Amino acid sequence: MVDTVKKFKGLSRELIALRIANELEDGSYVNLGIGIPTLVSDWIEGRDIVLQAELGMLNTGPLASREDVEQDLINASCQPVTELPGSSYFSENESFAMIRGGYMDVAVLGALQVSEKGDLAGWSNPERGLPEEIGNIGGSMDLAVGARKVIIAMMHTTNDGDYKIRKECTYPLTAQGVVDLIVTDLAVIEVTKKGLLLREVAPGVSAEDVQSVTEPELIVSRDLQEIQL
Amino acid sequence: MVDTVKKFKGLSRELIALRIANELEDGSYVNLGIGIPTLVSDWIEGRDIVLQAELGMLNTGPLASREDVEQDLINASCQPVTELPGSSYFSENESFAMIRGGYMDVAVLGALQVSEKGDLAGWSNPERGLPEEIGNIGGSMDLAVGARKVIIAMMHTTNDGDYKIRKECTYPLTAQGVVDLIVTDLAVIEVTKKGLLLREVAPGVSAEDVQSVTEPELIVSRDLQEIQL
Amino acid sequence: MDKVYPDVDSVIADIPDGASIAIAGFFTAGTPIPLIQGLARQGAKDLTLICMQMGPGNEDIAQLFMNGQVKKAICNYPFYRSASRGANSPVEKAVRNGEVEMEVYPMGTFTEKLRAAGAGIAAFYTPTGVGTVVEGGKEKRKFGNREYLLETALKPDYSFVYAQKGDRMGNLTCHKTARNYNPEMAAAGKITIAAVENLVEIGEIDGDTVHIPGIYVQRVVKVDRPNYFPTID
Amino acid sequence: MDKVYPDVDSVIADIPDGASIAIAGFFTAGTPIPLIQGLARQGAKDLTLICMQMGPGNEDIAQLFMNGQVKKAICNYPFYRSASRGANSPVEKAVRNGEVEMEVYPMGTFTEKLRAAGAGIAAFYTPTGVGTVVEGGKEKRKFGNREYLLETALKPDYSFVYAQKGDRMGNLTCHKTARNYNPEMAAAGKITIAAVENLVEIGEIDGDTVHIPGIYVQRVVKVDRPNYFPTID
Repeated sequence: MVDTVKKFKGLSRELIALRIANELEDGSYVNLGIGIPTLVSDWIEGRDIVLQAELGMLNTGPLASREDVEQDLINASCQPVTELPGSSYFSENESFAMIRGGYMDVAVLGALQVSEKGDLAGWSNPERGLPEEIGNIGGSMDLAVGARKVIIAMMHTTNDGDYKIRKECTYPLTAQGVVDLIVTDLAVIEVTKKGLLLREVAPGVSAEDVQSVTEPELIVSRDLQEIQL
Repeated sequence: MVDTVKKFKGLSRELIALRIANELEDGSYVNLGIGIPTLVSDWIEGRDIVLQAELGMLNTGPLASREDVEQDLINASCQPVTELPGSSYFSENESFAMIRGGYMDVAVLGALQVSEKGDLAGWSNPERGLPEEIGNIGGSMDLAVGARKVIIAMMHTTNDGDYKIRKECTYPLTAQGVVDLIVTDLAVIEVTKKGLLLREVAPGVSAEDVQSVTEPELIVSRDLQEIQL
Repeated sequence: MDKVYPDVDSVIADIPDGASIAIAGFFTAGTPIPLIQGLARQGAKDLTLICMQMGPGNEDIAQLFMNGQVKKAICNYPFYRSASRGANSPVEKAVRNGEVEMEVYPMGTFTEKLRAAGAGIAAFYTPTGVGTVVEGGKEKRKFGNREYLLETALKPDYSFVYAQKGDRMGNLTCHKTARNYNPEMAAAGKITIAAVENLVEIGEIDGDTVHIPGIYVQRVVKVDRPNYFPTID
Repeated sequence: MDKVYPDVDSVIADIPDGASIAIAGFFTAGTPIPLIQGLARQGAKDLTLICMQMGPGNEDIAQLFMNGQVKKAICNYPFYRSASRGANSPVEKAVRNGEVEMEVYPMGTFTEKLRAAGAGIAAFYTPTGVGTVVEGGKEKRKFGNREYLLETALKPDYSFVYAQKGDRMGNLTCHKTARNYNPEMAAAGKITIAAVENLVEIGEIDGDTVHIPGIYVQRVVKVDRPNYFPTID
């Protein structure tokens, strides 16, 4: 348990999204989950990256301005979006065939907790008090098991200062052992077979600072850098 | 074994097809197999019946005349066909989803043998001498298990005068217990739980004549009629 | 073939108490709202609703719960995102109070169960949900190095779908992201009812652009396009 | 994204000996003939071909057998209808002589195995083939009152597909019954190569009419439409 709330000042949600945008390779197909992941789209306009909207669209464009809103053109967060040259539409079933079939190069997802083994808990907060098997699963479980690479975008701790990066997840799992990279307001951490590798830290934040708000022991990279934006 | 070849003169292939066309209800979706079944299409022009071509088309029209041939518009027998108002195209996979999913009201199929239990053998003639699991299965197995009603169109005996309607099929099966109605050059026979019910005979052919070229014992309908064309 | 009914009330009149009904649409997009509203008027009870959402972005579904018409919900994203907003939602209340039974599936599994029903597939093995509460008592099996869950087909008595354009034979085309669940739910339903915004004559739709072949659609009704604005928070 | 290769030879240059290759097309319709002809020139050996037909209506496939390039064939309707014509066919001879291994599946099972591979489904239960030689050693299982066979996914190293129109990102549209196996084979292939009759710029294809989204297509090549006339007798 972390005893102080928000010990360190790190990146904004927008800059977490920017760091992730820099991680994406040109020519890749990417799905962005609800929350911080959605903000990644603001940083890739004009790049050679195709976004998927899981309800059945490839090459999703930027959010629609009020006068461009089409009821039949929304993203998975139910926001009105626009199309781009080369956009295509298909059924939800085809969309998840694509996701499970391994066609998403990267899924960027939010998380409530991530374990040092790469387990992801993101769909259900038990504090809401619903029966354990009931909640908004959405597309997260399929994306977590289907995407070639899973990047987590989240704040490093809860609003109460609790660990979100943990030895074991205590919340209901989305999937086991699927997370490849964790990008938070404080750090960029790679999930490796040997454990969590701390690769980058936010400006003004040390490796020790990050460790103090991370439950499992971090391996500090020999090439530890400040997060490059 | 029947010891004389072609004992009785019955209906032509075209009239077998006509009898089957009369069996089809308006408003139904129908798949026609290769051989005599294909001829049924000549008798339903203008009727409210939708034909499926199993490679991925609904509302298949008549065969194309030479000047109308389109390479991209063929039926399952690889014959150039035409389209009708309301024709639609889809993938082979969707086509068989439709077939297995129970959407074909009727499949009209050819057969090498049919048993009194409604077993169908139609895809492989062992006399060709290929390994038993190898041959042209085509769409027959899916159609046989998927269609709501299976009507067999065939000559009553082989060219050598052998039984085709048998106690047990001796050729490799297409499916078990699927046949509902058998229409041959000599008779219309319904497959019932109690056995084969002889409902209609060709002009000039008696129930005894039909029995003499049919291995299993036939139940003769109280309403036995001459085939109505 | 003419599958067109004169109005919403007649097209759903025979739906009995206890029926299972799949309702297409991703939150708002492609949802057959006039049919859901008709169902509220029609009054059938003890219904099993099979629908991705159960309220957020779709107040008309929530109304069916408030009317006490729903016995069971099979879904994917039933609640508002916000816990505080959810606490006041009739759907979430009904689930908390045990008045409604609810099954939740991952989105891909949910749609694949319907697809399997339409395609004559009894069951399938998916990697989604392994190691999670979704496992429940389901069979888990290894293929290659990976574990998969066995999920079975889900066949609704009725499916409600929405299309931008439909002809009298039931050939349908959908528009952009309003396609979503419509094709697979249309194929899954024993009786599929299509609400179409534009009813056209047979032959007006190019066969290469049909998204839902008419064979899957038993009834068609012309509706006015409902006006809605999305929100799921 | 620009997935266009300059010509057939370069688009298939890297296919190694021992590769499995799915080839779309129903006999003649929608078959990527220029890619098959290229494969004959390229010379890769010990190939596993996954294709509905193995000769009838498709002399170019038969040529691969005559070249000794084929180790195994996974198919549905491999032979001519006529036994006497078949007796003279190089494909049937190769099978009779045990020079080529062959697996034959019912048409729906054949395409569903490919669909499963593209859709991340490991295996599925189908009613087709129960009580026939197709059962082989497969698991048979009852769901409800009916028996089903377990069939597994089939993932090719390469898929060859054909489209009437394609853009540089690999979005494809097919024409009438030439669609057939193309969508599911495109999704199944680890590397999918599309031969397109009309190569267009990105944005020229209406997104609602795309039959094969570009995500499934890794390489695109412009070809001239081959001229063929169907016969399977």
